[in-house]
Amino acid sequence: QTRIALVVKSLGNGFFDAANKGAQEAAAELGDVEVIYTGPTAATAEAQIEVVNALIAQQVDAIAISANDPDALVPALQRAMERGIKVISWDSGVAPEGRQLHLNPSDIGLIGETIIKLAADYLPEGGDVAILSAASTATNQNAWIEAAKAAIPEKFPNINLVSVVYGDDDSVKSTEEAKGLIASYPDLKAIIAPTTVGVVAAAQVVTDQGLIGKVNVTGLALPSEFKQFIDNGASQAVALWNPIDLGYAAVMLANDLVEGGEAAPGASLSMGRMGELTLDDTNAGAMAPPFTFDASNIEEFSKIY
Amino acid sequence: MNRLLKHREIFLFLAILLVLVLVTARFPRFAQPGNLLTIFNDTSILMMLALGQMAVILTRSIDLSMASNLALTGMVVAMTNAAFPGIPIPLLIAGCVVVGAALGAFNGILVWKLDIPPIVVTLGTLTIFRGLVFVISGGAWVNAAQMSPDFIGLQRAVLLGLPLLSWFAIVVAALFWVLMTRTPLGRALYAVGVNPTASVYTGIDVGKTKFYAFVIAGAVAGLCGYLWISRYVIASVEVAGGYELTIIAACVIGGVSIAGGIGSVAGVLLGAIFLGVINNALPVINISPFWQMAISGTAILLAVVLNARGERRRGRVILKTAEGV
Amino acid sequence: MTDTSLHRSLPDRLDKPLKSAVLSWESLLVLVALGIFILNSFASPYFLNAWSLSDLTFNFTEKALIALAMALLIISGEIDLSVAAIIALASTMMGLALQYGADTPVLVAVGVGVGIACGAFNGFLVTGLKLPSIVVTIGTMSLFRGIAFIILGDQSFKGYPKSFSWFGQGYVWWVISFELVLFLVCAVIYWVLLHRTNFGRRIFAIGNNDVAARFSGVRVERIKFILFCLTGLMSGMAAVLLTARLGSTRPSIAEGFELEAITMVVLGGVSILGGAGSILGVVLAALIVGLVTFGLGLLNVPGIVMTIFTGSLLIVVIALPILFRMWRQRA
Amino acid sequence: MTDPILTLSGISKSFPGVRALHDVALELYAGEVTALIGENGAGKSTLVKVMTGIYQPDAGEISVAGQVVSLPTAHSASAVGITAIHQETVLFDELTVAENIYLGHAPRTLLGLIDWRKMRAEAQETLDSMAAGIDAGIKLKELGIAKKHLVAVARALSIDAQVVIMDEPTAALSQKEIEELYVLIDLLKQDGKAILFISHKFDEIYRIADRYTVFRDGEQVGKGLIRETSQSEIVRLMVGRSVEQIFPARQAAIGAVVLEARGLSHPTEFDDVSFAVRKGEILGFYGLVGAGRSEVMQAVFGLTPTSAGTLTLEGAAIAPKSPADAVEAGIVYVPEERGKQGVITGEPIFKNVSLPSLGKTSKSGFLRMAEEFALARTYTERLDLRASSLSQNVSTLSGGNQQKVVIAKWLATLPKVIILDEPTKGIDIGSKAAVHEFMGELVAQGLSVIMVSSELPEVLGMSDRIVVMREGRVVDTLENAELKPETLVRLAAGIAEEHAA
Ligand SMILES: Nc1ncnc2c1ncn2[C@@H]1O[C@H](COP(=O)(O)OP(=O)(O)OP(=O)(O)O)[C@@H](O)[C@H]1O
Ligand SMILES: Nc1ncnc2c1ncn2[C@@H]1O[C@H](COP(=O)(O)OP(=O)(O)OP(=O)(O)O)[C@@H](O)[C@H]1O
Ligand SMILES: [Mg+2]
Ligand SMILES: [Mg+2]
Repeated sequence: QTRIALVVKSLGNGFFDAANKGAQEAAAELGDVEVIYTGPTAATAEAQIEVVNALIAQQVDAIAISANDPDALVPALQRAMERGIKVISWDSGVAPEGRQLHLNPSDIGLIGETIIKLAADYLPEGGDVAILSAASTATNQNAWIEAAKAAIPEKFPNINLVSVVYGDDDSVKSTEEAKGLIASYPDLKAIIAPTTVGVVAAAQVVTDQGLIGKVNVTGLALPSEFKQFIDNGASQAVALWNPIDLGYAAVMLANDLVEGGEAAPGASLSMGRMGELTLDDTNAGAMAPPFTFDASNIEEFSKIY
Repeated sequence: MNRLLKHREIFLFLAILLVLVLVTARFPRFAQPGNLLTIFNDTSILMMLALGQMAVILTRSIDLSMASNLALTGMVVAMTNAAFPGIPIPLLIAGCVVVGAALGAFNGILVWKLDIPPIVVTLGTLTIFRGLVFVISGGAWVNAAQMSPDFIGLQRAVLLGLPLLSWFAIVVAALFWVLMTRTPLGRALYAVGVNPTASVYTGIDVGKTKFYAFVIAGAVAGLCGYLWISRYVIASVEVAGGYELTIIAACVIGGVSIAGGIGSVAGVLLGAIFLGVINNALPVINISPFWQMAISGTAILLAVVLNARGERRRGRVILKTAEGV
Repeated sequence: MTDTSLHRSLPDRLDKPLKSAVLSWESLLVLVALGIFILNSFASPYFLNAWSLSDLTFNFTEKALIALAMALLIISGEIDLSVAAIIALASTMMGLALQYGADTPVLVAVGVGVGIACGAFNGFLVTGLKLPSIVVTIGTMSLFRGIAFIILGDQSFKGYPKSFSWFGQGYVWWVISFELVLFLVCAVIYWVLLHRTNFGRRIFAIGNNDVAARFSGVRVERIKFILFCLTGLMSGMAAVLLTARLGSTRPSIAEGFELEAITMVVLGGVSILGGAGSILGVVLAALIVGLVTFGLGLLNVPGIVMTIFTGSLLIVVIALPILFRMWRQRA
Repeated sequence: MTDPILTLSGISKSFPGVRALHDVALELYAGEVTALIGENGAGKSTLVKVMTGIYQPDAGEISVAGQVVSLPTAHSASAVGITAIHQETVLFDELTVAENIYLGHAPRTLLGLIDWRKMRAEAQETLDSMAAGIDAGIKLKELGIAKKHLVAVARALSIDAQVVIMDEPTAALSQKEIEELYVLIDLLKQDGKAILFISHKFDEIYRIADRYTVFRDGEQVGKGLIRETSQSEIVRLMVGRSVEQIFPARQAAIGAVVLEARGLSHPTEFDDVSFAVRKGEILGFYGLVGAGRSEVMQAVFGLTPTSAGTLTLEGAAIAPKSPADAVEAGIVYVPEERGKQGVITGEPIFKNVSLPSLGKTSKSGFLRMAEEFALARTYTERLDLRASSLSQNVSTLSGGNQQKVVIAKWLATLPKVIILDEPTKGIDIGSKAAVHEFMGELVAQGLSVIMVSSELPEVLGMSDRIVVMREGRVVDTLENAELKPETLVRLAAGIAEEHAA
């Protein structure tokens, strides 16, 4: 039996619970695979290392991790690889030397452009926008923000990005940061939160302060958690990939490695029903383009994840 | 000057004013009444928690488990609301107070009956309560979509220009003021802290008084459990993680002596507001929020130094000629 | 109570040392540790494996190093809640030094030096200004970590040299890691210091009654100051190990370590009121905490549930002797 | 003759290792003052605590007005009309005077809340009726020890009680305040209250008491009417034998000045204190409680910083900044508060004794237990310490034996000057003699002794010279030859010569 550990940033996060659904689906499809769904309760690198150590001791066959810190986990994961465990990262990546491949949920450039577009679509005259991110160290968020910044001058010249703040994926901190943005930038037209925790906090602040219609909240959100804010108008539209697909693909890739697949630049590995993943020169690849939710489809998707 | 230092509430009030003035100088919108009310509202939960903590610290004890109690009670009430949206909110709030008080009573019993030092007891329950949040929730979050609109809306309802959350804080503060100054239990809390031996001679049961202090702190933490969850509309294991020290910091800044027996409701309220103002001011004046922690640390240290100055016994004076000094 | 029995020449002691050793707190802890060890080996087939046992030690060595010094501090009647923040600041300073091209020896010196400096700052506030240590260190806890945040903000330091990583990842021999060896060596040093030197004797005296100790010519302030510095030193060393193990520094590093270190100290039988405790107890407690967390980790029990076990263990282990005494008095 | 208001019978109370009370009986009568007399440690205060619900007796019963009562708490005692002024002032520094008086039985408003205004007014009224001259609104910590005692008295009076117990109420009061207290006691008598009065001072017992009860070693050994009993008879009951206190005859050769203090001053506690103690001399320090003697000694010992003045030890100027410095120089101090400052109660005898001498018993900083035991044995044997072993915890020793541990600890450091602050306070008569004898031996060996004492016979019996202090200043230094006790009392209290005559 193949044992694949799906290590998440923190337990209890709806996004990761959904990913676990997909992982179990993959396990069922593959047959002789057991998925160990685990992770720390607090999203810290130290706690995640303890989890990884325990997995190494159990001699699992593969570890698929969404990392809390791209660098801090490298030594522990390297040790895992030394003991013959296949290591991939997904969602939030690990530095290349700490994993065999990385599965991006979507194309970084595309996501960066999408989050700005979501705001720009509802700002025909342009205006001030701000970004409320997760932890300042979160690899994926940082990459998206860079991509977004790069896209603005060419494609959205009338959008003015005034600030980037960090809510650490903590609802209280995110709430405070969102309030700070609104207080500091009276002309703010949109808050872009490329994180499922931050986007809910920002939408709640906008709702509480009666700014619906004035400040549009957008970003990456789980439909089930975010539906009410589309409904009440605090947000026009948000985007996300399907976490179920992501968990599914991660397990499929890990299994492929266990069965002898080679991770190398240019190689293609199987993601089951999600198709093939082609690796770039850092051994990373993208799963699928992001998907936009708005009033027309949120109802339907909120029932799924 | 000595007089002034003695009335540390005034001192603290001036310090808060100073911060307000400084911030307003750079950012005029900050001191607008609307924003000040927002700060008050934002600080409400901290104020209530700090008052509860004060009751405990007065008796020479400490409650490190308040934030975990809050998280546990909050999760219980959020799950209850998610499962039975029909239960009226006031009933849920009453339930929170009872659950919180029960958790506090658990601390209290260990301190009272087994005489285990409060710091050990609450260090243990700090982790136990938070672990239980995970156990009852299975780690799952309860999010806005699962909570009923009333559950979320109650504290946001506006009465006489103030959100209900602020009113909660005002009512709790008033109750504490009456408790602390006008009831035998409140005075016993002070007496036990000032001189436990003398308390026994006065007919006060020291252990039992500490027990009540923990129950009070627990009840407040329970109430704040509901308020916190409905404010940030997410119930998770990590709710208010590490907040126990912020609560204690508010007390210390507010002039509560960690050695027991000294502290006032007004001081604690101001201590909490001081932290609230700083937290709100930093993002507004565009100081990186990364400065926030160091600033509140410095504020705590300054407060302790000033406190110690004020408390330091004016040595009993033997020399008659020195009496005027 | 034996005033009445007259002895012209007083014996050294009445009870046999062996008997009191058997009935001591430490033997209780040994039993608990053995019990958990056995439970673990039954619960998980992966437990009894040299590499597993070696990995296990990484779960507690850094905290336990701090716990050693913290034990002395608590025995003397003080406490330091800022240890985790000291790690953060020391680690940040090491990262900063790295930016300026420091090599491994300099990095270690910076980490340890910052630790001692922070400890000295705490010590000065407590002994020089006569402030209660619990509030002082709640304050410096925010201050130290706050400075780390100011310096690092949303950045992280990485790229530590390989030779530096050895401190947190290297093995001295086979499965015996450097961290473990360092901890064992420190444990022996602290044991000697506390139980076999004048310094240790004075720590106990201070913890029992610092007024009477001062009246007996003990330099209470100086000793407490040294103890704060020692705690800072150990935190600095822990910062070196942890930074080397993680290979990177973020300002949120080592969050919550202080409570875990204190839990080890209290579980080890050190009286939180001061005046009593032993290094052996602390070492055993560290081992117990490590065994519990690792054992549950092997069963993939989430970390938060483990804390229920450690929290309950703390209360139960403290409460049991008290309940036992109460029960015996009633009988 | 009327029936007693309060009757105790068969009361016993033991503490671990100490039988404090054994089968004692006591009756108190309305309108009469009963004096309770006994040596230190006879069990008087313990009895008071049993009567006020603070301790629970192991056996026996208490009846008030013929009804047997049980007193589980201090509240229940005041509920049945028993109130007490305890020996230690058990009050609250941080609370106001008014609240100190009314804590636990404060007047309430209609809503059941505390009525501060009424409380303050009533407290002020009580204080004024005692001519205390205290503002009920200030915090207690602003008062001196004597005024605090008056607050304790006011507290007892604020409870409407049938039985008022006073445990050494005059110990900390000045003569004027004592007179006022006597007036008050007379008023209480006229009100028909029963008063239990505990005192070691025979003059006041004979002045205000109607009856007496004598305790010895926790047992009641006699009672009767004061006017029918002579003082010597009571003393015989108290001690179990007739006592003329004998102080050891000494012939120590007094040598050159060892320690000299010149113009020691402190901003608030003492001013311009000068004295010198010579080799082989016992220098007595006399004064009323609170005269500042302890403060001066603690300054010499390096505990309190001085603002001016010099210390010279064997011709060399010293300036101890901490006790450690003083000990190094050869000055040691046996403090007044034995339990708090003298012994470390949580540790065994040998560790207490070796603590200041660790430098000598150890080898390059490492402990050598055998040396420690040897050192401890040498000095405890010299002092005839009664204990079962050197590892016995000091907390289990009696007060006198604890004092011996403290002295042993200091002798082991081979000091030049030893300061004894109230060395026999709270020590029974047998141990007292041993301590006195030992002081004689010390000076015979060439040590210099400074003895602070508030007990006249002790000061007169032991000292070569006597320094009298009042209100932080040295009033006079006298050769102890043919000194009359009255002279010392007059100097200490500041009473002019003519008045005393
Ligand atoms: N809490 C206690 N624990 C142990 N022993 C005690 C306690 N209280 C009193 N004792 C002992 O009981 C005995 C009687 O003490 P008590 O205080 O009643 O004496 P007393 O007659 O009031 O003496 P004094 O005249 O010095 O006030 C003493 O031997 C004392 O050491
Ligand atoms: N205001 C006060 N509050 C509390 N305790 C006091 C106060 N004044 C004096 N005392 C206590 O009364 C006792 C005697 O006071 P103090 O030591 O100042 O007088 P002294 O003359 O130095 O000493 P001695 O009793 O040896 O004559 C001490 O135990 C002291 O702590
Ligand atoms: Mg007495
Ligand atoms: Mg004195």
